[in-house]
Amino acid sequence: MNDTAFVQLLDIAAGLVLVTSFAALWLRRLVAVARVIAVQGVALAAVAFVIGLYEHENELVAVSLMVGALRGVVLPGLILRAVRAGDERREVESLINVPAALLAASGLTLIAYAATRDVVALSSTPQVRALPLGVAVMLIGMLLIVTRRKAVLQIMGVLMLDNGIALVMFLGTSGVPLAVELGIASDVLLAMFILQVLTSRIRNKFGGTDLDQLRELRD
Amino acid sequence: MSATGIAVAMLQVVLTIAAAPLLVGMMRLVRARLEGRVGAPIRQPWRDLRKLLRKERMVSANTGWVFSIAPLVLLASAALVAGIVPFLSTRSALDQVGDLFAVVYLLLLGTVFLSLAGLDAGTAFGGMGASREMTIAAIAEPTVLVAIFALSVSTGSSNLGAIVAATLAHPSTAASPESLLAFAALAVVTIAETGRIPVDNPATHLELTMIHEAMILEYSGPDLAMVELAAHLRLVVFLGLLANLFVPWGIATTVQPLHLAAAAAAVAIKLVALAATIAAIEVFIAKVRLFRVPELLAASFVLAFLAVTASFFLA
Amino acid sequence: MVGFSLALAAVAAALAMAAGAALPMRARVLWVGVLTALSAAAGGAAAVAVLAGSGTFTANYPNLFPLGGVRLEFDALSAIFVLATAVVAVPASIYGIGYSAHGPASRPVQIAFPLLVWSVMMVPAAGNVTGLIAFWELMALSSLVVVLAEHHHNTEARTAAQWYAAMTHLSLLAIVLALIVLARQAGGDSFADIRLGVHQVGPISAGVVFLLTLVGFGAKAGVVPFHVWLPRAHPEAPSHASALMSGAMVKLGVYGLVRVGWDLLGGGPVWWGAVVVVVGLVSAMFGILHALIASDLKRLLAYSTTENIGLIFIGVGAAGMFASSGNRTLAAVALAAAMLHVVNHAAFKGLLFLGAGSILSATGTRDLDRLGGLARRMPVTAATFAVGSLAIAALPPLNGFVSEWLLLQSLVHSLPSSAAVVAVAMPVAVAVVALTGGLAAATFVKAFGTAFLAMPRTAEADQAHESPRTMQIGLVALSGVCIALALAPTVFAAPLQRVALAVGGLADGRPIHTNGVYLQLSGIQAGLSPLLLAVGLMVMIVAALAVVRRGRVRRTIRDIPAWGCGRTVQTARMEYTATSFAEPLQRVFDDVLHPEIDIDVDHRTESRHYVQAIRYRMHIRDGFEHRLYLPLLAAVRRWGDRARAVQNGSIHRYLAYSLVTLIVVLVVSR
Amino acid sequence: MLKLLRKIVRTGRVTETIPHGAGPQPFLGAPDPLRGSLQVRQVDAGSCNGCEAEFAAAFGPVYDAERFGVRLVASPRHADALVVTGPVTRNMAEPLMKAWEATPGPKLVIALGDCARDCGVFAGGYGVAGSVADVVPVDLEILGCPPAPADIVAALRRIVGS
Repeated sequence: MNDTAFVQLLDIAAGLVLVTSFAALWLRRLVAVARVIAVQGVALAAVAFVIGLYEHENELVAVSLMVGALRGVVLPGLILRAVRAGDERREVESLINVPAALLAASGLTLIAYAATRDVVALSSTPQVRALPLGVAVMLIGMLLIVTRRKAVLQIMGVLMLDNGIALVMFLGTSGVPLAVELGIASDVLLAMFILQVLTSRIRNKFGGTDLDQLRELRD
Repeated sequence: MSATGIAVAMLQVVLTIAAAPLLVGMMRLVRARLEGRVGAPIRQPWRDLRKLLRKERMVSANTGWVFSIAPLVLLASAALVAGIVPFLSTRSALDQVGDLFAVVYLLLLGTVFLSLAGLDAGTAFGGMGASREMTIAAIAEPTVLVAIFALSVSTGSSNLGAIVAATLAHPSTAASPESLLAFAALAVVTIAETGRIPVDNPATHLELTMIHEAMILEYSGPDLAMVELAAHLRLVVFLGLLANLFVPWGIATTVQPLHLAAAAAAVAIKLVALAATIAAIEVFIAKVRLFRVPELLAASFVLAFLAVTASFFLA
Repeated sequence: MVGFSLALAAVAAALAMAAGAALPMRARVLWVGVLTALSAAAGGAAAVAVLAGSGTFTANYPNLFPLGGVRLEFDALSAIFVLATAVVAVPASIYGIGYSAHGPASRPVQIAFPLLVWSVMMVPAAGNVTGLIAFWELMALSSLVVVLAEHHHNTEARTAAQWYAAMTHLSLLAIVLALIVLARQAGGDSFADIRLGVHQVGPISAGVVFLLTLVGFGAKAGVVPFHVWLPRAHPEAPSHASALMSGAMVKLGVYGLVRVGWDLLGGGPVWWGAVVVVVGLVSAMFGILHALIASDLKRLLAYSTTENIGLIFIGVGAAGMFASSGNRTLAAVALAAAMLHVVNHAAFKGLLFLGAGSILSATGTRDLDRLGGLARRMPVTAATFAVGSLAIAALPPLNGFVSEWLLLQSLVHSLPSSAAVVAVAMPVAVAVVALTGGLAAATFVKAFGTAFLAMPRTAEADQAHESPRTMQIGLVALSGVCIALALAPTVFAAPLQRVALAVGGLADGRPIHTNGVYLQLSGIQAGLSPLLLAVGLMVMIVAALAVVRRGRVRRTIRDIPAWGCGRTVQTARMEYTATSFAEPLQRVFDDVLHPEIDIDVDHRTESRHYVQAIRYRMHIRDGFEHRLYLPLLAAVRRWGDRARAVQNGSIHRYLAYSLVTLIVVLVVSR
Repeated sequence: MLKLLRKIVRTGRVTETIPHGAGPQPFLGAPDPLRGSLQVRQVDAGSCNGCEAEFAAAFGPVYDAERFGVRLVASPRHADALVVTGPVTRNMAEPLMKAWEATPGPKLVIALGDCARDCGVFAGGYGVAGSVADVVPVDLEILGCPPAPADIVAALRRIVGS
């Protein structure tokens, strides 16, 4: 793989991770959001795959395949099941309207770029130059968690946040050791299970996972 | 401004005008075939235009000079843009006359005149169409200009010829994130500005859902022919911009007749491919509610905005 | 030559004031108009001479005032603002002859108007702090008199004047403070001395002076949040005076900012420019959104002035940011864009205000929802207003497009190498400029379309008639200026270079190159030829006409009813109004505008299922006025009430106050 | 989306072909400009909607009138022909008249269905103003209650001449 092709592929894959996080804010149907997150997982795996191929690190290639399977298939699959299991309305309910959320996310992207400028200035590898994308994805994941009402969407936000962190790691360290990625993946998996169990409990008990109604639980 | 440059520009204008109704006919044909119909022949829009030129012109008592000159201004602005946009050659004489910003504002000039004509008709639907058209034009504007910003950051100029030349010189930039994002953003705007599904339905008969059609309800005969031709031209201009700004290969950098002919063939292939894709997609999706259109345009704005940030920071 | 012209301007203005004071009404209006136009034309001639390269003109009158003299320093930066003033003042004065005959012909207004024109021209000519403040105050007072012109039968004019007086004195206070600090620290009253001594001003004092300048001149320029006086004062002033105030007077805010911030102080860190850009962005967005929903034509124009000043501020601020981050060539382009927009805006906004005046005097209303169908009744006004609308919507081939193009070019070519704040600000700035451009087009389609097109909505609009000849001359002259500026912006290439050189702290080099037809920018590979664009459009129109005429059009049928979908009655009540035209966009920006909507449904007494009447009211307030100024005023009032306790009428207590004051003075001054 | 695509591929073309040599008998009253291009504005003057259903079917996939250059438009200003259905009711007489006046010449009026021709079963009803020909001049009649789509297409082909 020559340098130009590497830069292009890397930028496109990393860009896709960012664009999918915008798409997750834009879409209204829960199922569609879950699918977009799956695409994001695959794009993330593609980033690791491209870096692994370019730097001839077989371990990273292996990690990328695992990441693809886990974040592209398994976790979104779990979420999709959770969405389908719920008999509540399958539409996103948000605290702010869609254009406002999109503009806020653009603002977050700019902030991410401005904040990582000094780091980027230290090194000029294409990986590091794409680093702000990862930070932006993290911020947008948090935005998703903050502004959405359904617990399922919060789970998706957590996953997106985690995708962002993984992207930063892939780009910033040129390859995460297999053990670290395994550890994180199992953590996320565990968290997902717990959240899913919790949401299904809540749903069984109260018939919905609207967070505003969860406030009633505090006493 | 050389004589050959002027000749190239004139050639572009004439060819674009000749091709525009055919392209629209082709889109209708694609749609018909996907719906299981035979469909009208590709030259049908030309037949319709020829017939309209031979019909009576009706001018209602409410209207004034704006109603009469609006089709002329609309058509003239679209035709002028057809001369500026590099369809055949980067050596069009009009290339230095106006850049991409000028193109955008010239197209807006046509929109403004058509909206004024809609208001001048004095009917409820004319005003409604005008109001909606200006709403969409206004909120599409940031997307367009920010996308241009992204293009001119990576190429160093907002002149169409320069952008095309830069992409030809560095083919890899065509697949960079910024140009992909800018392409997506401009594609959404193209659909909004040319009144295609899901923003507007060009074949609707229900006045309450109309945008473009509502403004021209009052036009008849030759005036209607001009408005329709201008609408076809604008479609071609937008699609041609999309095609040649992002995939410029095949365009002539000289003014030799042979190269120009090859360029015409290349741009025709690109236009047909783009138009057929749009027509096919239209079969699959429904028109969105008018008040969801801002969401669509906000999304396209975000794409354009990401294109700029990408070109600033990844470059 | 420059000196002679300036003297002529002063003499003509004095004569005009004398005429306003002495002559009987008919003659008064005529002579005031003619002499004021002469005064403005003389000022314009001086400006043209300086811009053409006759060099800076200076003069000194050391003993004019007891404490300090007045110095005149007329350089290219002054000249471009004086030119903008002349562009709008000459036609406005002539227009005023016809306009005043049916309205503001009273002596105070006829004296104040020439004084206003002259003082607006003299503010940029001032060459020392005393002179600047003196002319500034003269301008403020004369414009206040003009705003009060119709206070006898109009209470709105009185509130407007109160707001205006308060804002203008806030502005004066900040300016005086800034200039005194500057003059004191730099050690001199004249601008030349300040430029020499400015290195003695520390960075913190410079920052404070700059911020005070921004507040003071920003209040005059009508940028957010100091814009509140504009939509009140402009509608109430006589229209030719609104044209002058909106076209020329508010620009002096820009002049002051550039003169003090980047000429006298010599520029500063990047944040100076960034603050100006942010103020400009907010003003542009806020102004155009409120213009979009306004249905009072002159209020709409006033808010649009806030928008345009915002665009000029974006240009100036961007120039400052570029200069501070080392790109002085690009700074010159941005400054050129801002300065060209100053002149362009003077032309088209003046034109639009004069057009609004014609509508007002012909129909007695400024409410767009009550107009309509004027194009047939007032053809000259309609045609000229159309030119103004297209120009202000930045559509080619008119002049607004040229300056907007320059502005966009300068913003777009801020290369990624520059500072982070530039890189973050520019995409936002381009987006806002684009959105304001689109919304401005919608706004002026609304304004022109609902006022002039289709059927009249009321009897007053139906009985409108074309205005007197002098008013038409003013309108035609200004639209001629718009077209000339559009077709030949190339003549500004050399003058704009002189302006750039005059602002030492901002820019150098030649922003625009030209070979007579094409505009080319230095350092930017981009070209534009407005002239050839216009020619191209004309060629295409003629060609289209020829083709269509050659087709066998059978005939044209005229004067038939419009197709109203078969409805039996088709009345003007069914037309879209200005309010309904703006409704979709207002809905898009609901989160910003916060409309208050009341719907009352009255049911019939017999059954709740039958509706008797539905009343719908929508009101959109100016957010800044509502949330910032009204609470502020309430607080001031509370403090005022409290302060009354101090003043209880007891002579002993007053004497005690004197004693306390004396003691304090003794202690402090020791 | 995939489902729809599969359906499109599987269905293919459903339009009935016109038997060879069955060219239309030209309608002599058709103005020359309308050869090959006919824009139609449909006016329901009080029909039971049976004719509308058949008229809509004529533009559906099976009969596909559009292949002969016929298109429905939204305004009589854009139209060459008015297709009027139903007996003309009192309330629709004036709108029909207005629609006819709003159509630029050369123009045709096509009365679609038996009711349009002679008011059909509604003849003499208290709300009926008369047949279409009583209000506007009719150039061509298509008979049937309701007429079959094939007949409608055949009549339209007589005007466009293909």
